[in-house]
This record gives sequence, structure tokens and C-alpha cells, in this order.
Amino acid sequence: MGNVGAKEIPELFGPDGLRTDGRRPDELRPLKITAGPLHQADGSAFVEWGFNKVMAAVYGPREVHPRHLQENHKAIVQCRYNMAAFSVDERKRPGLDRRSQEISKVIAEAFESVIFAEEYPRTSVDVYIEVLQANAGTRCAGVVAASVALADAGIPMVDLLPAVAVGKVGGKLVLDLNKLEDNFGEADLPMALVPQSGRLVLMQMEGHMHRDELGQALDMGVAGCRGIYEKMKAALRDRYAVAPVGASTGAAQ
Amino acid sequence: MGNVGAKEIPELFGPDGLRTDGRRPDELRPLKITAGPLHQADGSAFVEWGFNKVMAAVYGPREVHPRHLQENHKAIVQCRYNMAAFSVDERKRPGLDRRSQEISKVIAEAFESVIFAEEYPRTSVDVYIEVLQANAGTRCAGVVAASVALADAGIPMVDLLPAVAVGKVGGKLVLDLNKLEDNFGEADLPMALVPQSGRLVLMQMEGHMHRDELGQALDMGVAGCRGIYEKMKAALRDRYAVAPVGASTGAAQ
Amino acid sequence: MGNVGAKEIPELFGPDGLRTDGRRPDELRPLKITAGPLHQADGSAFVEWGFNKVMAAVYGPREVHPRHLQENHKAIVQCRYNMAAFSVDERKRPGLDRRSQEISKVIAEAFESVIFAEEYPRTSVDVYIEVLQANAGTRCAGVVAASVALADAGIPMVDLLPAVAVGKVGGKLVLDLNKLEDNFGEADLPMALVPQSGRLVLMQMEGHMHRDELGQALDMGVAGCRGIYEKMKAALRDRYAVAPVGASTGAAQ
Amino acid sequence: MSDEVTAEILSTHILDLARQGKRLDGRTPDEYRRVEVEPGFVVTADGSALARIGDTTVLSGIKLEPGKPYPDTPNAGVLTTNAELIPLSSPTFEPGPPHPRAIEVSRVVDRAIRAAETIDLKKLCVTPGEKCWSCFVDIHVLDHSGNLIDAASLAALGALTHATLPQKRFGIAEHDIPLAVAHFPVECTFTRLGETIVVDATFDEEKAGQGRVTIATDEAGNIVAMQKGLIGAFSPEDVKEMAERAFRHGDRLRAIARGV
Amino acid sequence: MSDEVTAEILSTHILDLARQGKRLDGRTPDEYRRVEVEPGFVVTADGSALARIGDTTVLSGIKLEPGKPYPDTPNAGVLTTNAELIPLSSPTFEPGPPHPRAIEVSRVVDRAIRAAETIDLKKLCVTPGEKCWSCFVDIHVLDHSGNLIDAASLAALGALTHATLPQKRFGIAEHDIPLAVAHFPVECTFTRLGETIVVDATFDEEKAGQGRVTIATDEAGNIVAMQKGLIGAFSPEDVKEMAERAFRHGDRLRAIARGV
Amino acid sequence: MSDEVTAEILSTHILDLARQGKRLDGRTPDEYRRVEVEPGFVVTADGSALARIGDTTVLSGIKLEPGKPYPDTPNAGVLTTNAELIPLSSPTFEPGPPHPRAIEVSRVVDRAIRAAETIDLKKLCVTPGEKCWSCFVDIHVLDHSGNLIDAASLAALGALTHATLPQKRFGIAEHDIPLAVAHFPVECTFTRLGETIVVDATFDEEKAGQGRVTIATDEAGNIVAMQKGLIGAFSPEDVKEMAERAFRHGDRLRAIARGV
Repeated sequence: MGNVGAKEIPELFGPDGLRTDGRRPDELRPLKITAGPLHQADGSAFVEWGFNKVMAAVYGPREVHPRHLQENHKAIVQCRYNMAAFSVDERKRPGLDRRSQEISKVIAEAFESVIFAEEYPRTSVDVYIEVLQANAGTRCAGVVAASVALADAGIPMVDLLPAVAVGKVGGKLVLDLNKLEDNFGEADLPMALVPQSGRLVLMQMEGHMHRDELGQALDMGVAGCRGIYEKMKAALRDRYAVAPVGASTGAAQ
Repeated sequence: MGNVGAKEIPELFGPDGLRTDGRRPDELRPLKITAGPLHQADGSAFVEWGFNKVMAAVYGPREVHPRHLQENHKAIVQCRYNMAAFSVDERKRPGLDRRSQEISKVIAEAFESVIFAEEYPRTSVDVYIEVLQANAGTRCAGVVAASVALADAGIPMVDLLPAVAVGKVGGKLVLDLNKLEDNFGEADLPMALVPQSGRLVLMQMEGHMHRDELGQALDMGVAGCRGIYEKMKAALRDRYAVAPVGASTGAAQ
Repeated sequence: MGNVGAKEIPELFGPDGLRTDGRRPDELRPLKITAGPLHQADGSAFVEWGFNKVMAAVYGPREVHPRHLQENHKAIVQCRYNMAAFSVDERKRPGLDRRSQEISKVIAEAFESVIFAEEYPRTSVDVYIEVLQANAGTRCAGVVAASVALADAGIPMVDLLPAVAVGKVGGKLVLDLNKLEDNFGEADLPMALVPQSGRLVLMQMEGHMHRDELGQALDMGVAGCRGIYEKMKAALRDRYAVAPVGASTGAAQ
Repeated sequence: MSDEVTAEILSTHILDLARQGKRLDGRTPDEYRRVEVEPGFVVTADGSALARIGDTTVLSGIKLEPGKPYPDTPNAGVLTTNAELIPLSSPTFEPGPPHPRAIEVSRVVDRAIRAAETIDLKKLCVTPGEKCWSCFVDIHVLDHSGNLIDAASLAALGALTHATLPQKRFGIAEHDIPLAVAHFPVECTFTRLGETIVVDATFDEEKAGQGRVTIATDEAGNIVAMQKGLIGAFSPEDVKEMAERAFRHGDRLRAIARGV
Repeated sequence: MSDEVTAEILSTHILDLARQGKRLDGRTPDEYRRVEVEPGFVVTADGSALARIGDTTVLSGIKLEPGKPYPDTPNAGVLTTNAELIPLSSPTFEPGPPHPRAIEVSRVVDRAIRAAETIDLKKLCVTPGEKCWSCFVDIHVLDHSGNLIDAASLAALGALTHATLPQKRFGIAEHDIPLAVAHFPVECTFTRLGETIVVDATFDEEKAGQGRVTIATDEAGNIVAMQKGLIGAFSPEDVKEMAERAFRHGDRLRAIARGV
Repeated sequence: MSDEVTAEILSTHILDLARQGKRLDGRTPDEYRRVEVEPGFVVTADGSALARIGDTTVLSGIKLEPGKPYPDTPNAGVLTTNAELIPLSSPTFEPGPPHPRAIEVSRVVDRAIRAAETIDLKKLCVTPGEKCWSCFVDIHVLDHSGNLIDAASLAALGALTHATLPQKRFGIAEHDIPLAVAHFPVECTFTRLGETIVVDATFDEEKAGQGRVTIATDEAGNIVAMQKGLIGAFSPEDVKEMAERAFRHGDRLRAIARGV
């Protein structure tokens, strides 16, 4: 998207109908989730997804900073999605640009939609997402990482939040865009699903998608999310398998 | 003023002694004041003056932000004079530059000189002035708009604050400079008058004005303010004529 | 230091072994300390050292700003080391750059190491250092000025804090680098001494100093500090000699 | 009664009404307030429009200036969208650096304009890699009674539609020419009130709302941008239904913004 | 007794004295404290002066650097005035971005220098539209015992009067030449204390004051800048009378700043 | 028991142990926790390394870009070091502009790299005064369990050691070449606990500490940077002793960072 005036569009499908990285249209990139890699955070997760590397940490429920944001009847979720200077081809100036601030906002709202916020009035649940290596799909990787980190921190939630983008590439709908597809595709539709209710709590879209394609795109994304959901649960099971509950509490703090 | 090294000075008076826009030296540009155009603000006014378009809104008396500015025995006035990016020929970067901050300060002090501030201790009266289209004289237009907005909000004041600039153009004193006169004139002297006491609560000046000219310039400005005062009162009368008191309260909030 | 790729290194010692400004290797530049030159500050000092001119002022113990930095059992020291725009050859943009922020931090920590902070819980001792004319060694001049200002303000301390840099120039260790030596020398080691205990509370170093040279460099710096210490005490004696205690209190406030 | 309690009661009432398919101001769930777009409001801008949706008022002004293409798009002009939620327009807005909600408004509007290829940025390139036109879309909220995104989108589209390339001001040509607008995206925003999803929520409805979805459509049957915001969740079926509603409203809103 | 009460009592006393034409430090209403200007205080600056009015001390330093003319004044150099009200100089100043009162000081001083055509900016143009000298007037307040504007104005004028164009530093010519100063504006500030209007108010008088007016005059009988500040009001007659007083004081202050 | 009281008790315990030459985690005063450096962690960087000291984890990434030499060093490339103490890594870090402690970490690491002439900046000059490579060393703290400076220094050195000049990305040459690393400085940080001075303090030890000294050494027997920080004092003898310890640890840390 957004590459108006850029170079020629490369071929994005092989003669076998497979994508540039050999995937089928509805196939995810390799996804590896590690729960609890950090020691200072109350909960954490590291996600390697395609060529993305994303770390998430959760602190809280804790005192709200700045204080005036505090709410009397519930916890608030504050999210900071940040890209490391070296995570992209051209060095990114440190600090949150407008894109990062927008993503931080929609991710915070997504999690606030599933957390039992009333249980911790006057507190903040702080979600930090650091993109260390970026290759398309970092916001979805961030949501997946943060969701596992929240579970690792023991924050009560309706459900985990798997997330994935559906894109339109060379006129076809595909799941989980890679960087080339993101650069030269026609549409990008990231979403995050509450598997338990089948509803979306995060959804953005940019590009061109015909009204007739929307239904199929959503269905493809929901199916993708359900696959990711299994990997998230497995990561949390692995976390407890390695370190039994009593020990893990210590390790996570 | 301030156009050192700029192009040649154009002719600013016709052979008939009239100005480039056909006005006599002591004649105001067309001035239209609308009280109460906004729905969210506690009081508001829209001023079209020559080619200026200025909106003002008032909120308060309300809690002071930031808190440490609060005063125990009186209300404070906070003013934000801002120019829209598209209000001038060359796009202005959003945000308050130094000029806007200085103007905000002197306007706040002008209103704090006429408001019965002791009636609302520990509160703030917030005055917002937005210049949407600028053509010389925006600070005076802002004072006029804000003053009507304060009255519309029901803030108790000694009096309304008419304001106008007197300038020196081609060696002659004139009232209410237009943009051409402002660019190529020799002096600019904006002022705001308390009609009831005949005193000035805002006055700035820049340029060259001989000591012998000051008295006449002040007299011309005071007379101009008295004319504007009538239009301000009429605008407030119109506001109540259209919507009787009970209804207008609702509309203004 | 840090002049990689710069012009050729000039000769830094004469045939008589003296330095470009005629000093012996262990000789200080002329140093003049004036205690109490300012009227608003609770304590102040002006230091002219070589071609440096540095003013320091102390306010406090007073309320902590911002409030959240307050400590329940002791005073904190806040330091702002700042260079005037015109204090250096190329105009410096106003405001604290990263170097100034680092120096402010280490100076604050140096003073917090010698002040009886427990005597003033929940307060701040604010130390302001303004470099008006810079010529190498401004942080040490700032420490000397601030230390005299603290004494002038009557803040209880273990001892005064003399400070000086030792450098390595043309392979030799020298005391109190001037600008030319600082630009073309091999190492710079500023330090601040607590004369009473013989310990250092500020020490930084940059450049190349062989492990065998460190001991001699520290000894040279300590000896230099002891000389400066005498001048600091003399400046405080002069302050009280001119204005007897009762009177000086008034003058300093 | 504290403000918080009053707001709580109002929200409950709004949700009660919604359960019956009703709204506080008498509208149906799928009904917009009165929509007006007044082009040319500001003559100092190279294009401008004032959009009103009920009591919500948003002013947009376009400025075009000589600039330099981005290195990765050497053949295209530069488009920048900025929204200012100035404190004049609402008691809930404070002075200071742009709040995330202001950034969201500008980015959602920007995304629709950009993705729909509203203006052909290649035509704003003068010398590839060297010189181009920079197009600034500035959005100034004046009165915030809810549904800022739709109002901002209409104001921006209205302003672009009537904008001119100020070739004369910059001594590039003798005459200004119209900025060529190729596509006409409009945003349509929905708010969940219980199981009812209403269009064009008022400020009070937004406060009672349980999630918001904005869908931008173009004149050719494409969805060009979407944004789910605030706390709440929507099923894929909800999204499909909202998209159809967005297309229906889109045609009318587009006509108003274009003044045709 | 709280600080607030003490200040209140002091203000009342100052106003009582003023009613009798008296001041706390024994001056008459139209009398300045001792005024001194010491040029050349800082050798790293291209011009500098330390101005003292009583206990108020302000240092100004000039820096001249190669720059680029503004597009709308291609034949003129660039003048920038900046005042730093650093927290060293007063318990009432805090660290942080420039406070509006610091901005006001710098802008009022700047306005007088600029309007009086103190330095002929055209002479600072090297190549029209391409190269010029940028002249920075930096004002550093060291001790704030009231009347900062006048002290800042004297320091700036003193610094400019003795400044040199550093042609050598920038390899432009073999020798530096003096910066040509054409006019000599000085500011004179008045404070209302009841119906008495005093010149050169102390910090305590400023706190008790009911409005402030600054009038800048040049050596040729022109008023070049004015600024009314703080809470208070002045009649046109007050302004005329202050202007005459400003001209009387101006001649003496000008001589001190120029060192003649 | 309040957090403050708990921390106080822990600090007292740490100081008690130190008096007996012991530490909470069983180490001797002169013992580091396990040290690991993993190069190449981030492929988008031109060089990167993840350094772990016990639970402390720091990631550094190098980026090289075409730039312009500074006017005073026309024959040298530009080196910039930046450390981000992001709130993800510790409950004590807050979002916002760089805190002085983050600035200190970046400046101390930068000072060692620069003074040791780790990379020959002259080789990064392409056209004197015109074109050069800008080398950015970005340091991202991920897990802060104490001794950030040493971990940051190891990560930065590890990243530089394995970095390449991205000539291909910028169309300068067909192939990338390794960034030539000439020297290998490492920092070694000491913390006073009573009269015992320990190396590689944990977060809790730092809180109990009475002063900190960092000494950077190179492979040739030079001290290239030092920094005393926090509240506390050290005798010249303490400093000499710490320097000798820094050289001993330096050889081992250097080998780990270089991966040799």
C-alpha cells in the first residue's frame, strides 16, 4: 500500500499458484511463541513470526501514571508499541511516530475489550510491545505477543487474542502478508479475534477491496486467528511445563 | 512592519485621499459579529472583519489545568490564540509559535483586567481564539470575538472590550490597517478599550511614530473602539432576540 | 579529545618544557572566586578561571519541583549545568543538550555525596551553573563555583568540593588543561575531591591513559584540588570580611 | 449529582432506547443528522470546506507548496493530513501536543484519501526525485458533537474537490489550475449500542457506545479503509452488514461533499 | 505568617507609600535605580554587555554567523533575539521550555531593535536570496530584582554597539569590522501603583503593580515600540505622559548603553 | 510492609553480607554473573548483538547511512550512540523523553567506543567535508537486572565487531564489506557496598550501593574512559585497584564480545 510512484510491481505468485515464499494463499508464515522470557516484567512473551521479532512485556495492575488518567471503577490499559531504530531497513528515529501512536491506541482498546477491568479499579495494566525486527505484520505479532504476556502476568481476560492480517495481492486474497506482498499488494486488513465469542476487537484496513470480497477476507482472517490461537495456548502450556506454577511466578517477577 | 529588504512600497492612497480599499483614514473595514455560533463552548462568537475570519470560544469558570496555576482568591484567565495552518498565504506549521504565545499572554491579561475574577476563586476562565482566515488585525478581531464570547458565557465583566489598530501609512495615521497597509506601513498600534472607564487594557506598538503623533493615534483608536463597541452590543442583542434567554442557555451549552 | 580527522596537532610544549600559556605541567591557570555576587539566590559564586567565566547559584532547601521526585527521609540535589549561547565559538542553541544533562547528573550526585541531606527531608537543594564564557574545564569551574555558592547559602556539607582536570598532552600528564590542550590532548580526567576524606565524588575520563599513568594522574589532580581548596576558603573568608555575618545574610538573600 | 453519575444515567437511557431501535434525538439507527458541506469557506487556503453533521462542525483547508518527493516514491507528490482537535471545540480537548485520538482522526482520514487515490500523486510530481507539490490537508475541528471522523472526511473531500494548484503564487505558471480529484472516498462510522449498531453517533451516544467501526468506501464499490476503535467487539457478520450500510450512505454523502 | 500574607502586606505598604509619592527604597516615582552597562564582558561573543539596574543584572551576547535570507526579505540579513529567564536568576523562574514571560521579554526587546532599524539588515546581506549574516542577540538574565525589559534592552543595545562582524573566523576577510549600528532604541518601563505611575519598578513593586507599560524611543524623537502588560488599565492621557517621561529617560539610558 | 521498608531491609542485608565478602547470589566481590554475547540477532541491522549478564539483557543494532561530516572533522565519518531505557525492561523506567540515566549510559558507552578509536572514523569518510558514512549504535535495554553499562558496552562492541558497510543497499558498490573494527574497548563497572567494592552489581546491589565507578579498558593496556556515578566517594587507591581489576576482567569480556 502507499507505494504510489514506486518501482514496477514484481510477480507475487508462481505458476503453481504459490506465493513468493512458497506458501499457499491461506497459509501462515512460521510462528514461534515463547512465553515468559523476561525477568523484570510481570509477564512477557517473545514472538518470531516470519522474519518479525517482537518482544512484549506487561506490568500491572499497578498505580496509574500519569495520575489523572486513573478511573474509579476500572483498570485502564496503556499500550506502547515501539519500533527499535534498527528494526527496519532505513534507520527509524527513536521515539513514537504517529503510526506507532495510532497502533498503540487501537491495541490498548483491543485489550481493554477483553480484560476484566472492573476487578482492578484505579490501576493501569501497562502493555509494552517492542518490534526488534520488522517484516510486515508487526502489529498482529505485537498483539499475539502482548496477549501471551498478559496471560503470563495472570491478568484475568475473557480470552487470548490471536491476530493476523488478510491481504489482497495480485487480485487474490491471501493470509498473513509478507513484506513484499505488503509493499506491492492492493489491500491489508489486520484483525484480532476473541475466539470464545467469534468477535473482532481490532480491525483496520487500507487499500482496495471490493465489497464482494469482504466476507471472504474476514472468514480467512478468522480461520487464521483460530490456528494462531492454538499456538498461543501451546506456548503458555510450555511455559508451565518447563517451570511449575510456584516456580514460574518467581521467574516471571 | 518588518519588511526590511522587501519589494518596493506601493501607493497606499488614491488621489482622492482614500485608501486602497476605498476607505477614509478613520473608517473601519466591514465588521460582522455573530454571538453564540458554537454548541459545545459555554460562550462563543464568530467575527468576520475585512477579510479576517476569527472564531472564539469560552469555557468556564472551571477547574484549573494545570492545577498548580490555581489561585486561592480569584479566577485566572487562560488564553490560547492560534492560527489555523491554512489561515495565511504560506502554510503555518500547527502549534503555537512565539508570536502566538505573546499575543495569548497580553490578551489573557487584558481580560483579567476587566473580569470580576474574585467571584470564582480557584477556577479558570479559558478563552480560545482561532484565526481561520487572516488579513491584518487578527489580534484585535480575536479580542472582539473573545469579549462577545465571554458575555455569551455569562462571565461577569466590567465591560466589553472593543479593540482596533491604528497605523501609520505613507506618513498618515489611519484606522484599522488592512494587509497591504500592514505590510508597507510605518507603524501599527493595536489597542483594546474599556469603554466604561476610557482606559486601555491592551496596547502594543511597533514601527515609527513621532512623539507628536501619539496623542492623535490614541484618540483615533479610542473613537474606533467606541464604534466597534456598538456592533458588539448589537450582536449580543441579536443573540437574545433570536433565542430567548432560557433557550439560549441550552444552545450555548 | 574527539577531534578525529581534524587539522594537524600544534606544538603544545616549548623548548623550556613550559606549556603554550607559559605554565609548568602541574600549574593551575589563574583562578578568581567571588562569593555571593547575586542577590536573588540563597547563595552564589562567580568563578573566573583561565578564560572561563562561570556563575553558580543555589536555592533551597525548598519545596521539590516536580513533586514526585520528593524523598521522605532526605533532601535531593537537583543540578542544571547550562552553557550560554554565546559562551563558545560557534553559537550553542539554547537549552540543555545531552552533554549538559550528563554533566548536570554527575555534579548533582557529587554534591549529594557531601551534603547532610537527612537534615532537610522532603526538600530540594537546587544548584544552577551557568557557563558564560567557556575555555576548557567548565565542569570543574562549575563544581568550584557551586560549592562556594552552597557554602554561601549555608547548606551543611562535609566539606567544600575543589575540582580540576588532569590531562595527557603530547604524552605528558598536565594539570588543568586549557582549550588548545583539551582539543589536541590525548586524555582528560576531571575530578572533584572531598579534602577532609581524600576521596573523589566526581570523576570522569576520556582518551588514552596507560594503566601505569593512572596513579600519577590521580595524585596530580588531588594535589591540584588541595590548592584550589585554599582559594575557595579564602573567597568565603573575603565574603564575610567585606560584609559581617548579619549583613551578608541580607545581601545573599 | 456528580457528572459521572449523570453521564452513567444518560448512557443507560441511551442503551435502553437503542434496545427498542430508538435514539435520543428521534432518529432511526441508520439515519444521519443533517449533513452540509460549504466549500470555499477560507480564501487563504488553496481549497477549503466547512462540513456540518448536526452540531458537529469541522473545517478543512488545503495548502499546496513546492516540495521534494520521498526517496522511495520519486515520481509522486507528497500528501500530508493533519487534524487538530483544538480545545475550542470541546470541553474534553486540552491544549498540548496532538493526542492519540487526534492522530487517529488524521490517520483514518488520510488512509481513505490515500488508498482511494483521491488525487493522483504522480501528477503532483514536477521533476522525479527532485521537485514535486506537497499537498497539506489540515483539519480543524470547531464544534465536537460526535462523529468527528465522518465530518473530517467530508470536510477534507470537499476541500480537495474545490482546490486549485497555486501555480501563480509560486511563479510557476500564469494561471492556477484545478487540483485533479480522481476518486471520492467517504467515511461512514458506526457505533455499537448493545446489539443495535447506529450510524453517525452523537457525542453522548459515543460515550455510551461499545465499540466503533469506520468504513470508507469509494464511488466504484470498493472499501478503501476501515478502523475499529474504542472498547468493544464486532462479529464478521456485523462488519459485513455495516459495510453494506456504508455503501448506501456513501453515495449520498459523496454527492453532498462534491456539491453535485 | 504565610508567604502569601507577607506579600499581601508588602504590596499594601507599597501602594500606601505610592499614594504619597514615595517608594520603599526612597526613590521618587520618576527615578531609576543606579544604571550601569559594562561592554565586552564575554570574549567568546562577537559583542557583549552586562547591564545592571540596581540589583537586576542581565548579560547579552551577540553571535554572527553565515546564514540564508528569509524568502520574503532576500536582500536582508536575519536578526534573532532570544531571552533566557534562567532559574539561576530568580526563585520564581523554573527550568523548562521558554515561559510566555521570557518570550514576551525577547519579543519586546526584539521589536524595538527591529523597528528602530538599530542595525541596517540590508548591510548583512552578502548575496541576495542566497547568503547573509545571521545576527543572534542572546539575553541571559542573571539576577532578577525587577524591570527585566529595560535591563535586557540596555544589555542588548550595549552588546550590539560594541559588536564586530567576525569575518576572520569564517574565512571571509582578513580582518573583522565593527557591526554598523545606525540607531539606538531604549526601552523605558512604567508600573501603575494606584494612581501613581512609577518608572523602573523593583520586583516587589511589580508584584504590587496594577499594569505595566513599556515604551521604546529612539534618538530622533520616535516611539518605536510599546507594550502594555500585566493586569491593569491606562488612560490615553497616562500613555501620553509616560511617553514624554520615556523620552526624557531615554537620552540618559542611551548614553549609558553606548558608553558615550 | 511498604515497598520502601522492604527495600531498606534488603539493602541492609546486602551491606551486611558485603562486610563478610559475600553476596546475595553467592558470588565473590570480584565475580561476574554469566556473560553471553549473541551476534546477528537482528537481520535488519547492519550489525547486531544481544548481550546477557545474568538476567540483564541488552540488544544493540548498528545502522550505517550516507551522511555529511561535521564541519570541524571534515575527514571523518560520524558516530552516534543512543541508548533507550524502554519501560518494557524495568518497572523503574517510564515512557517519555530520554532520562538523564539513559543519556549517561549512552554517553559512557559512546565515550569508550570513541576514545578507543574502535572504528577508524577516517575510513568512514567518502569525500572530505562532503560525504561520509554515519554510524548509528542503538542500544535497546530489554531486561534490567543491574549493570546496564557493561551489558550495553558488550552489546555495542559485539554489534560493531560483526557489522558490515551496506554499500549495496545504497548503490555504492556491488558488495558489502565488513566494518573495520580496530580496537576493542570494554567497560567494567564497580559498586561500593560499605568498604567492599564489587564488580557487576545486581539491581538490588545498585540500590544498596554507595557510589559506582565504570572503567573502560582497551586491549593494549589503556584506560579509555571512566565515569563515577551515583552518591558515594572513592579514594585514589580505590580507583587504582578498580583499574587493575577492570583490566583483568576486560580480557575475558573482550573475548566474549568478539566471539573469539
